[in-house]
Amino acid sequence: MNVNLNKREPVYVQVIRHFKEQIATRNLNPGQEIPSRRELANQLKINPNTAQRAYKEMEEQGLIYTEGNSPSKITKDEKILGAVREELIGQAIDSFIAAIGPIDVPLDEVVGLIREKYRGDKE
Amino acid sequence: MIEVKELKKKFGRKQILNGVSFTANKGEITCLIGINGVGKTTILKGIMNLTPMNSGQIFIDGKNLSKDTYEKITFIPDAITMIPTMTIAQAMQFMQDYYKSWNQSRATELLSFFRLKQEDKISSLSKGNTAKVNLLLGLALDVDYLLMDEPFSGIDIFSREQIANVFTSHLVEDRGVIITTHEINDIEHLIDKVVLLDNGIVLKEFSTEEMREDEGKSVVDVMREVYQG
Amino acid sequence: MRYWKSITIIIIVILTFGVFYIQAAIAGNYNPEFAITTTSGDETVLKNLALLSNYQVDDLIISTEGSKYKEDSSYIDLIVGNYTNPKIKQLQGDHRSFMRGKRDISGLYENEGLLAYAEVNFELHRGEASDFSFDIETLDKESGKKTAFTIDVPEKKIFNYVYIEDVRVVDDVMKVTTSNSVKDDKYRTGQIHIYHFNLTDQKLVKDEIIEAEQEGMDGQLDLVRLLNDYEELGGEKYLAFELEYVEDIDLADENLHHDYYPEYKGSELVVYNLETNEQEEIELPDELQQAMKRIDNTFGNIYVHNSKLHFIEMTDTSMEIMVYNLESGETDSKHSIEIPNADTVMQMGSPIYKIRDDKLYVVNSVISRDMQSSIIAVDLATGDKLSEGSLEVQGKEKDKEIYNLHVYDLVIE
Amino acid sequence: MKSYLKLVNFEIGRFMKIYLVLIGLTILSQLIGVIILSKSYVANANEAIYEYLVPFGQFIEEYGRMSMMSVVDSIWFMGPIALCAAAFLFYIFFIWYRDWVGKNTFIYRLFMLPTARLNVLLSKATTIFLLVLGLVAMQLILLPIGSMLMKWNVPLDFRTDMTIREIINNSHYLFILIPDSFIQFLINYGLGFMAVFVLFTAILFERSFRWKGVLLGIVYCLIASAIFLAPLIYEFGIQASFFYPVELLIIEIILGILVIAISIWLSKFLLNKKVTV
Repeated sequence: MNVNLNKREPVYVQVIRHFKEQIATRNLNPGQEIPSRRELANQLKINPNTAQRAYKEMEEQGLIYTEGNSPSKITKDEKILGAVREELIGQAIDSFIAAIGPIDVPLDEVVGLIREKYRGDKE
Repeated sequence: MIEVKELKKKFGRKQILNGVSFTANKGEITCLIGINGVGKTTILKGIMNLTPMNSGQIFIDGKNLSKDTYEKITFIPDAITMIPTMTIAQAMQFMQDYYKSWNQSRATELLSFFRLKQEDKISSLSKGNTAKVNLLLGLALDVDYLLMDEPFSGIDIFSREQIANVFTSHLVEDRGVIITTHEINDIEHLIDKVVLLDNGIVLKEFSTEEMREDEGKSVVDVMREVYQG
Repeated sequence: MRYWKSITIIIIVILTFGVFYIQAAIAGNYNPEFAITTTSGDETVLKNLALLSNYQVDDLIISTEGSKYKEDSSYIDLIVGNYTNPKIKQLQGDHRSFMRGKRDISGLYENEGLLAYAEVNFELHRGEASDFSFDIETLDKESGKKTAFTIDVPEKKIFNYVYIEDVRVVDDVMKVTTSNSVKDDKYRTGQIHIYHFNLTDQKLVKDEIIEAEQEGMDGQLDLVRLLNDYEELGGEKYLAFELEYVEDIDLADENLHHDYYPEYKGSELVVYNLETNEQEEIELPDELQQAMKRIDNTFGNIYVHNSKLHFIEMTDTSMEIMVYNLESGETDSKHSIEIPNADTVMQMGSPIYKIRDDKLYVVNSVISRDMQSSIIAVDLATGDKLSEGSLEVQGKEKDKEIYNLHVYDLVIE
Repeated sequence: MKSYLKLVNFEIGRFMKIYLVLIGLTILSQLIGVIILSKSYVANANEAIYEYLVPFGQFIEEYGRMSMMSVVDSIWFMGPIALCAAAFLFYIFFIWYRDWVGKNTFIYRLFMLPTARLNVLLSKATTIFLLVLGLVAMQLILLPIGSMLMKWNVPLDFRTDMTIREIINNSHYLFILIPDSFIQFLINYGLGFMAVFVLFTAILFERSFRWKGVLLGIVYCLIASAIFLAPLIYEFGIQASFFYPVELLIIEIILGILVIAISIWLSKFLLNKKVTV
């Protein structure tokens, strides 16, 4: 797990985002165990308190759950998982549009280009 | 909680500390930042009663420092505080002799974590390894508070990484840590709280996450603002 | 055992010092034990004799009973000087408060009812003494009443020093004999003064100088000496002074070597009657004049006892005693006592004399093992040798080689 | 108490190497001295008697008999003792300053031990005291060995045998180290102990106030000496002769204890409130 953290955004926010990405890309599967907060802190070289905060936040959002004393796991709730996926797609498209917007390209051309690129990438 | 109130200290004619106050909580890593010679080490020494203050007060969990406090708080200076002719094993034996809070199993763990050989003489160790032994001797004490003076200065990159790992491990967890540094980059994500010092006073005291969240500023941003603005 | 080094050191220290000091305690003194033994004559005479002596570094007292080493001589004793005159010691025991700071036996006077002390006080400035004054204290032994007063020494500016030789009290008048050195006096070494203090009025009533009526001898007066026993604190009626004359020399003579010591010419005797306050020059018979001259050159002494002068002279084979009666002005008796090893006596150091109850006791000041008769007691009335004694080494050290024993005083109880 | 004992042991361990060297040097020098002096005396005697035909009696008269005194007064014997004395005088300072020197300042560790800092001082003083006594004890053991060596080397007629106590009592410096009476022993080493505590206090003054502390330390030494010597100065300087010897002894003992107590109290204050590592 390698993450480039930036220094101006709260670390816990960056950690959560990182988790969402992993979930959306299915690097983390529903029900999969996640590292303990200490392990996470160590892996990301962040303060354990921050890792703790990120986990707490994710638990509140229902991204992860904890049963008794066992390690936390990624939620199996398809609704939440779907929402995460949608959120990420939405965010990506938002930023894409924000970037392409000022160039003033017609939508058809854009869609065509996307289709071409997208297929090329997939092959 | 360590409370430092209105510390003042003069060396000769130079007023090193001119009313320094801050607090450091248990379970948090507090970082004293300032250029060299600003009195960071003096503050740590003051907390440990290793140098007398001209005025001010220091409370550790609400109490003044006494000989028993040394079982609750420890100081890891920037150079090792053991006799160079001792082996690491002898140094650990020395600690075990005098401290009830010495945790030998943790010491053994640290030994393998740092890949040190206990039969080695301290004087024969590299700079990085000496710093690790120094850290080991402090960390293996079951104390509530750890004071570290420039733990990263003058050490090779790999040792730095190893030492940084310590801060994210159970070795530091739940303890209150005060570290001093003049260079924040490596550890910016590790620390909870920053105390910026200059000219013998505290310029700013803030929580790093709050600063990022509320103002979107990194520690370096704040430093730039405070020192140059 | 991580502590073995420390424990070894502690054990070695405790054992070594323990053995050393326990052995010392058990063995007592390692020094030889001495005892006075009577080799001939009356055994009872030497019974009340005690020799204050010194063996190696230790002080001891030797009597016929054996010897007793002085234990626990501390630094303080060493600094203070471990010798305190036994008479002073006895007085310190009896009158602890009055005797505080009084260590000079010459300044003491004692009779049945009175203890008196005189001391000369001075300021010391750059090695020069000045501002002499008398401190006089008395103690009424019965009532315990103390008096004290201070009087300046008359003409104190002309003296280099004022030293007390003797103190007597007669009818409430204290007579303090001092030897004074006069500042500008080139030729004479000093004056002997007798100061009279009225103890009731606390006043100086008289200042006399002892001097010969005429400068009878050829030559210069070199020294005036009090012959009375300094340890004798009272009782004598007369003070006797010997005035010594030396060859008349011109001190201004530049050719004179500074080491030059003028030749002794002879002595005169002046006697001071403490009751009448008269001083009188004694015309000694020729024989005694000669004896006096010899005594000054050899070992010998002149003693004042019971208003008599005792001339004691050691020769190679004998001890000569001549007694001159001050009351009658005549030679009372002459005795010659044979001493087989008088030569040894001479070699080993000057003898110590003591006269008590008409008995003369003589002890060598340095005693070696080979010495046969180092202690002699003589009846002054008859001139008979009463007894002769020697020191014997006793106990387990008997056959060991011993060092010389130094006797520094003789006490007769 | 436990920490104090451990610290004593620790301090002794730290000095052990130099200590063993001192002991070794002393043993070697003194025993070699006995052999060399004995042999040269015998050689001298042989030469005189057999070559120059000096009669035995005359030889003894001229040269005297060989005894332990000529050994004890020689450089072979005094040298190592002087060396040890100098070493310990030096060590009184070194035992403190070496903990401050260099980058590896062990004094941090000592002062952060969870025990009263005074124990650090007391353990250092005890170490010096114990090691000095150890050396003197060794001297006591060496004397009979030296005597024995001399007996083996010098024929009976040419030597004067002395007991250990005779040797000691005839030698001025041995007599100070090993006095005759136990009370004197206590006084001597009490004085030594007092001096160590006064010097320690002076050192702590220096460690607390640096240059100003040097001055304070010297002033403290002078004051302590003045307190202790006051009665003696009064007694002999002003020629007052006021006190009886026994009184003087008692006063000096009380003053000695007082000086030690003041020194310890001051040291404690400096260690807790003023000292800088």
